Amino acid sequence: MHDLAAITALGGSEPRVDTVADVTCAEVPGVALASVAARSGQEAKAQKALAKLIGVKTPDIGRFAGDPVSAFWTGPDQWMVEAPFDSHEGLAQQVKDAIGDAASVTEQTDAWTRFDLNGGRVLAVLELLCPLDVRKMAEGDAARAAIHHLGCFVLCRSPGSFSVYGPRSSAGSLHHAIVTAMKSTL
Amino acid sequence: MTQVNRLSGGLIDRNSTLNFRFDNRNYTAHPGDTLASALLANDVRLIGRSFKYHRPRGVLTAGSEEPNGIVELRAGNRKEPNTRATTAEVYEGLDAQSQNRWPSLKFDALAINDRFSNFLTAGFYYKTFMWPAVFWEKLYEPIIRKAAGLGSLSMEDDPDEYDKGFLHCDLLIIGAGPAGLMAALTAGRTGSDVILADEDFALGGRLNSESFSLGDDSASDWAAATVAELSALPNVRLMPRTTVIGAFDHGIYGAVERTGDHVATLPVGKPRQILWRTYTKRALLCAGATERPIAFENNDRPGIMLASAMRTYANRFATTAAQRVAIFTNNDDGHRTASDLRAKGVKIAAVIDVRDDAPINYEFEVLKGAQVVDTKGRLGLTFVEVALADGSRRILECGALGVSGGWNPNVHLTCHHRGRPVWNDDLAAFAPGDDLPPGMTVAGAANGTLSTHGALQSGAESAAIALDLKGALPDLPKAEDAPINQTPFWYLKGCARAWLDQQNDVTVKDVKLSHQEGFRSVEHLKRYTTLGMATDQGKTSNMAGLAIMAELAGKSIPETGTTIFRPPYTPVPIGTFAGRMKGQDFHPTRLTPSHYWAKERGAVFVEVGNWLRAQWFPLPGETHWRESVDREVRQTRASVGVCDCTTLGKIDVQGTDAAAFLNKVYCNGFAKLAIGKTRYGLMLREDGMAMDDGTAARLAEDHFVVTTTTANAVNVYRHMEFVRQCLFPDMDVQLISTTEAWAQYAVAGPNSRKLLQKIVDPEFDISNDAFPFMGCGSITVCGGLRARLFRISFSGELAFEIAVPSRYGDALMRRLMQDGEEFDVVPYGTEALGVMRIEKGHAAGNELNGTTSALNLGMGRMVSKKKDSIGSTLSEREGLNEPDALMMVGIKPVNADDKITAGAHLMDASGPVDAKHDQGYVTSAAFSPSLDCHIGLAFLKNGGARQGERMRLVSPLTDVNVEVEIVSAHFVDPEGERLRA
Amino acid sequence: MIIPHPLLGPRDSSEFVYLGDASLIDRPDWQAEDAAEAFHEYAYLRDNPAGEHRELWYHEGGDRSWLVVTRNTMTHEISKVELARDVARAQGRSK
Amino acid sequence: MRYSGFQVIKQALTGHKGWTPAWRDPEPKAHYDIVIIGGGGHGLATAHYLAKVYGHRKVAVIEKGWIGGGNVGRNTTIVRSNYLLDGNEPFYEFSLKLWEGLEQDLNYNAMVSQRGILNLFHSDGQRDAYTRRGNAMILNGADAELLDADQVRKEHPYLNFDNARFPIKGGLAQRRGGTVRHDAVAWGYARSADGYGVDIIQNCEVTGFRIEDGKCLGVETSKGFIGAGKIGCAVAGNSGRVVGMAGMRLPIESHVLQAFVSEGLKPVLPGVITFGAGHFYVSQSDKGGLVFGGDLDGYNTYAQRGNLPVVEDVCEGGMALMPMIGRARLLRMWGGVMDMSMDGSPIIDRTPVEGLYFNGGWCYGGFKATPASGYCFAHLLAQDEPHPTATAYRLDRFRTGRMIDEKGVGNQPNLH
Repeated sequence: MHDLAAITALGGSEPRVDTVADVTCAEVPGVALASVAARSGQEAKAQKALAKLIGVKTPDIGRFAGDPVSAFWTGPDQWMVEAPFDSHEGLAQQVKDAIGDAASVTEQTDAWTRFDLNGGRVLAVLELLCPLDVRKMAEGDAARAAIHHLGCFVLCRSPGSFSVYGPRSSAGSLHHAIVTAMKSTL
Repeated sequence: MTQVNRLSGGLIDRNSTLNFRFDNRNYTAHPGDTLASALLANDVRLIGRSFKYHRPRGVLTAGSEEPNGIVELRAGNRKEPNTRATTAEVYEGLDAQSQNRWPSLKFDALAINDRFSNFLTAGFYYKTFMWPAVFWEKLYEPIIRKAAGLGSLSMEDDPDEYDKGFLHCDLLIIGAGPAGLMAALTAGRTGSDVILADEDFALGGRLNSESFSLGDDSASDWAAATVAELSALPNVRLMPRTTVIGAFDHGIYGAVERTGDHVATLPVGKPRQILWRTYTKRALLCAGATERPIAFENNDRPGIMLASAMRTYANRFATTAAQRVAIFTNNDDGHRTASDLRAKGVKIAAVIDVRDDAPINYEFEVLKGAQVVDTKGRLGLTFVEVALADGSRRILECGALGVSGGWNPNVHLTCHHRGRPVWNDDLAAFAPGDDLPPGMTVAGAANGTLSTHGALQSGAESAAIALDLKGALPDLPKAEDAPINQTPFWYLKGCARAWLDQQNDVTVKDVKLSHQEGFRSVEHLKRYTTLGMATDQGKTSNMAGLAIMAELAGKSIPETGTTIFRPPYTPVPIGTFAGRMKGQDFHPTRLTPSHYWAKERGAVFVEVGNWLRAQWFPLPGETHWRESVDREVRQTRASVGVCDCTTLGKIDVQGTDAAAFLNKVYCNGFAKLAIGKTRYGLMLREDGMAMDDGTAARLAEDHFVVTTTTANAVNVYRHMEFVRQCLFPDMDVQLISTTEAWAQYAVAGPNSRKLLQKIVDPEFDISNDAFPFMGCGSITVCGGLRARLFRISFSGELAFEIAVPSRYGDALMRRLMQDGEEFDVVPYGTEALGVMRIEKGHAAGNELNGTTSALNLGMGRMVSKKKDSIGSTLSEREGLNEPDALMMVGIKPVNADDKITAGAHLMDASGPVDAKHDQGYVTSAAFSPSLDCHIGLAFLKNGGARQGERMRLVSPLTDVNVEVEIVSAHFVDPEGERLRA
Repeated sequence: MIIPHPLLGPRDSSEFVYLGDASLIDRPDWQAEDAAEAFHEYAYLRDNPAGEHRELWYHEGGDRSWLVVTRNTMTHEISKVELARDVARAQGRSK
Repeated sequence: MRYSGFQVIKQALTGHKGWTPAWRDPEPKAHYDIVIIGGGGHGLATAHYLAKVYGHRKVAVIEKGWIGGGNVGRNTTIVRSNYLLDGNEPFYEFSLKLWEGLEQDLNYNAMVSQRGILNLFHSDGQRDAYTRRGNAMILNGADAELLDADQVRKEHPYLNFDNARFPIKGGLAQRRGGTVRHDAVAWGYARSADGYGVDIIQNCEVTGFRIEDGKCLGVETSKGFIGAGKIGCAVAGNSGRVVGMAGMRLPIESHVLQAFVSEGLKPVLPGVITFGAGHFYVSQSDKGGLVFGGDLDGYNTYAQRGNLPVVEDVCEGGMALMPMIGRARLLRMWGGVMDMSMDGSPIIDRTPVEGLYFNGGWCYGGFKATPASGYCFAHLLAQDEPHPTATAYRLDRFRTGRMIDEKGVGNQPNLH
């Protein structure tokens, strides 16, 4: 086992948690990511293998599915696979082994930073952040959206509970935007 | 000071009293008052001065269409110029100042302009101030500029926060008057998602201004009850203090919510205003109508206002401009104002009605077929002169005159897609046309349905149609349904100084002159006279101007033209459109994986696009950046240096056609690149110019990692997706950015291999034989951490780039510094990076400036003729291949102490120095610690053949004129022995 | 503006990057006799119609699909949106 | 009638009865030596110089609406000659010199106000590029000054120096740049041309060209056929539409550029300022309004209106650069249709159709070019060869690879 210590996207050794009134924004570094893009002509095969990996049918457009390994749709015949970091640090390789030549797989774990938003006024907060009709988002919905000029993914875990994935290098700006919106809705 | 003009009743809260200041005098008001109503209650009629003649001004209206009653609200860095007193809510401690006057509102020196008004007619300035020529800028213009403008900015940063948000609904209802409320009720009860927005702080529109009843309730009570029901519906969002400012494409409406303008101070973090980008399937415009004045001599005195505004002040705000008032009208509505005021105990001098058949009234005198011909009162109305039907004159004493010239539907938003309103004879006004913005319908007075019953009904019906609702509509309360009864009357024949645009001082005379001089189209009229260009955008003046022009041209009004409107409906603070994106938050900031470590080291950072990169790492005692940079270069070339190059774009290219794909996007060949090897690639635009360069490393038969420059990462990725999806859709290739996933560091210098060998796990041999120049591969470091190693060099030294997952980047950098101590390792920043690449003659951003071809860059031969690649065909055009084409060269000063300036131009050693003799220009320059002099890269005509030539380097902009020698761009290790070592 | 994405439904145009006339899909054959002139017309000459216009938009802030949008340049009305990849294939482009 | 201070006083004392129309409103004649399509700034200027400099009096300007209703009536009024490339700089410097003598030339006060223009830079790369540009300007006989951050701060203390995301590192100033009362330019040229006998025919729309064996004989219009020896087309955003009637495709796309004006304010800005790290440029009009703008909306359009994202983008730039304008209110927004060329530079040239000449591709640089554009187009029409300062503006430069690409973004009009 290597001896290099990791830091979170916000630069801490421990994940950051902010609470404003009843809304909580929690940094979530404990997730591994890998992108899957079907090779041309092998879309069906790739879907099948991915379904096997996440244990459920591959998610449709704008959806995510699976547990503990899950996937969300990112583009035509493209998905992002999510898994717990501790058990799946080598996720890309594991996915590649599972899917083989049916798809191109790329490690994305540290390309993104994740913030989980929970609480009563979370919809009011998201309303200030992104153009998505968040009040209409149901459990299992996943959508790309620009937040503070940053390309993000917004996943609805359950009503009132969302995950936001944003580019890791801009974690500070994204976090600042979220917390500012939280205060704004007070 | 007591509120002498306070009347009974109204929608103000008399249980609490608010203190406010105007022009440094204290007054009192009640919650529910606007600044205008409060000032009138305190018998203050004079509020401002006009733009050009500095004529005394009072309030004309009771709403956002106000041209006259504008003030500077608040003080210090929150000073807010040109704020309408008629919409500003009074709060405890409100402080307002009159504007555009000196030394005081009552005694304004520039009121002298009024005396010279005959010389200052429309467009006079186009005809004079031309001689002598210099006087315009030296004398005339400064005077004009000083006099111009209305309120003043604080010149300090706006301390308030602004926000932006996004709303979605099935039906956006704009305006909460009778039509809007009824529409909301109709739609809301069916469960549709409804947003009801109104610019007023009290929902209800005219219902709050009228004395009649709806069913068994007073109009305002009915409004309140309806609002109460709506606010209980979860699917209805009520948005008072929210102005829908514009109708944009595809059902997007801009709405500005004033969340903090009605309070003295905001809690930290709360926005003053929010811009809501509202997405709606259908929109229903219920914006009501605006009463219009009549033009007659001196119709602009404080105390002269719209009759409907007078009624609003009496019924809603329980105040009047004076205890004795007269009404001048061409329609029945004016009579309603008279009886409402009389009911509140205000004396009615008379109702002057231009119609011979005007209705009689036993409560007050009605002068039929009469006209107001002039008025008196310097700072406020004292009496009006009336021409009676029999031609005789009569003087009426009054402190206020209500004018009612009929109503204009508020069609503004229907014009935002350049739609044109159509003329309606019954109204003698323009009503919405057929070419509305898609998805918009119009109801109530905005659609020309002026009666309350008509508004309620059309609101309900329009909502039902918009949402395609089945079933019965809600019952309508019984309401007045009076027909329109008016005789169009725009201005008094023969009047001259009769105001149309009261803020910009445009009079009937100016319109006549505009016509006389041939400025007869609406656009020419507006631009020549400035009619309708003031802060009210002519809401109360455009129609009369148009009507007069029509009469002069002997045409009908619709023949003469229409007045169309542009966003925003009312002016919006610039800060509101910016929201949070200001100061440090203007753009997101991207941090590299080694950022926190670099900060500890005291690095100086520089913005590179959105990235913050370490520019250099000063050591204690270093006083000038050059010391740090020179040291970083020397130490790297002498031993080993480390630089964070994560910001370079990285694109993962996979698929069975990956190599064929790269063959298309790069002008040089990639098909034969061996696995485990890296190759430099030059990417052209289709027009043959260099777009970007970088390296492609082949990790497997079907897997490449491509790098781009930091600046072009996004564009190159977009371009590659274009080539993949649009040009070669059947290629089996997949792309994804991995820029942020990996922390990538350049480890450069003769000892770079030794340093890396300390962290690369032993099973990986990185010796020169096993891992030669341009090699690449996946490895592990520090005991099993997955990593990638590339043997590429930007510095010209033996060098590697090593990449690990970003979260470990910080630790890896610390480890490299620690393990590198024995080699005296140095971290280097973008400055040293730049110096070393110039010493090596590598093109970068300054050379890849979008106007340079492969030929210019000295890479002409790289463009393969054996294959098709983007840009190859157009790169062969004659103009891009002329014999004296610019070629990249190196330059050195002949006198070693001379400095080379980037941006300087090259001229022949002797001969004239001008554009005609321009030979080229310097793109990059630096002091080279290795050569111990300044050096530069330049593009020089036919530069390939001019090595050894002496030339003159000139930069007249910075007073540089030195002799230079043209040399090879490869200043350091031209044979490239070091990087192969 | 709102672009009705064939896969994702209505999306704000600010998520997209505009390129230009969809004729940019029809890249000429580099080996053709008239390649030079064909590339000149391809790269530089435009119909620039006042009315229906087929144009390329890239969903950069979304699923990274290139789209061919048929939009009226007088009214901005969008009558059709297709995946550029399908259009390219339909026009005979392959590898 | 000659305009002067004396005239203004005389008329004031005699009830303004003597003012006559600034230009006649004639019916079209059957034939003219030269017909100019487009009664905008460029078309009217062309007529003025044709008559005054080249002695052509049998000239008509035909305009489908009202003169000056196009971009000359809807721009941000900036004039400057701060260009980089040899193909451009001499032309724009010629234009600036013509601006400097315009009032006397036209006997009309267009309020040419040389209050200076300042292009801010925020990185070393930008400074190097501006240095090269400033040198090119000086070498071409124009004026330029490089200011460091302290000098900029001294002149513009209200800019954001202390909390800037992209700190101001300096600026390139052209003191002779400034603003002009845009409408007056159209009116002044029209009045002058009319005085030389040029017919200005409004509400006359071109519906087609009469072309016989490769030669253009005249234009079909809503007021009938008008014969012409030569026809000059100067219709900016409508270039594609009009020239299309002659069967030509152009290296031009039509895009919308939005512009904005604030409520009237007491003077705060001395000159023109452009932000180098965002899309924002601003000046203050003599009436007190802040006149500002930014980037194109970016999509092909002929609709003279834009959308919210660009409005927000521009105001974000404004607030980032000068946070003092947060409480100034945006009063009006409008859009102009720009004839965006493939290299960002204009075209003044013959066309393949004999007798038909083209002037267009001005992108958003059209207003400042008005005098030189008119002068050079008149020169081309009168002498059948390009004016010395406009030799690079050839229609075939894209075929030959001689683009004039100031920004270096290639054949994508919306990036210029």
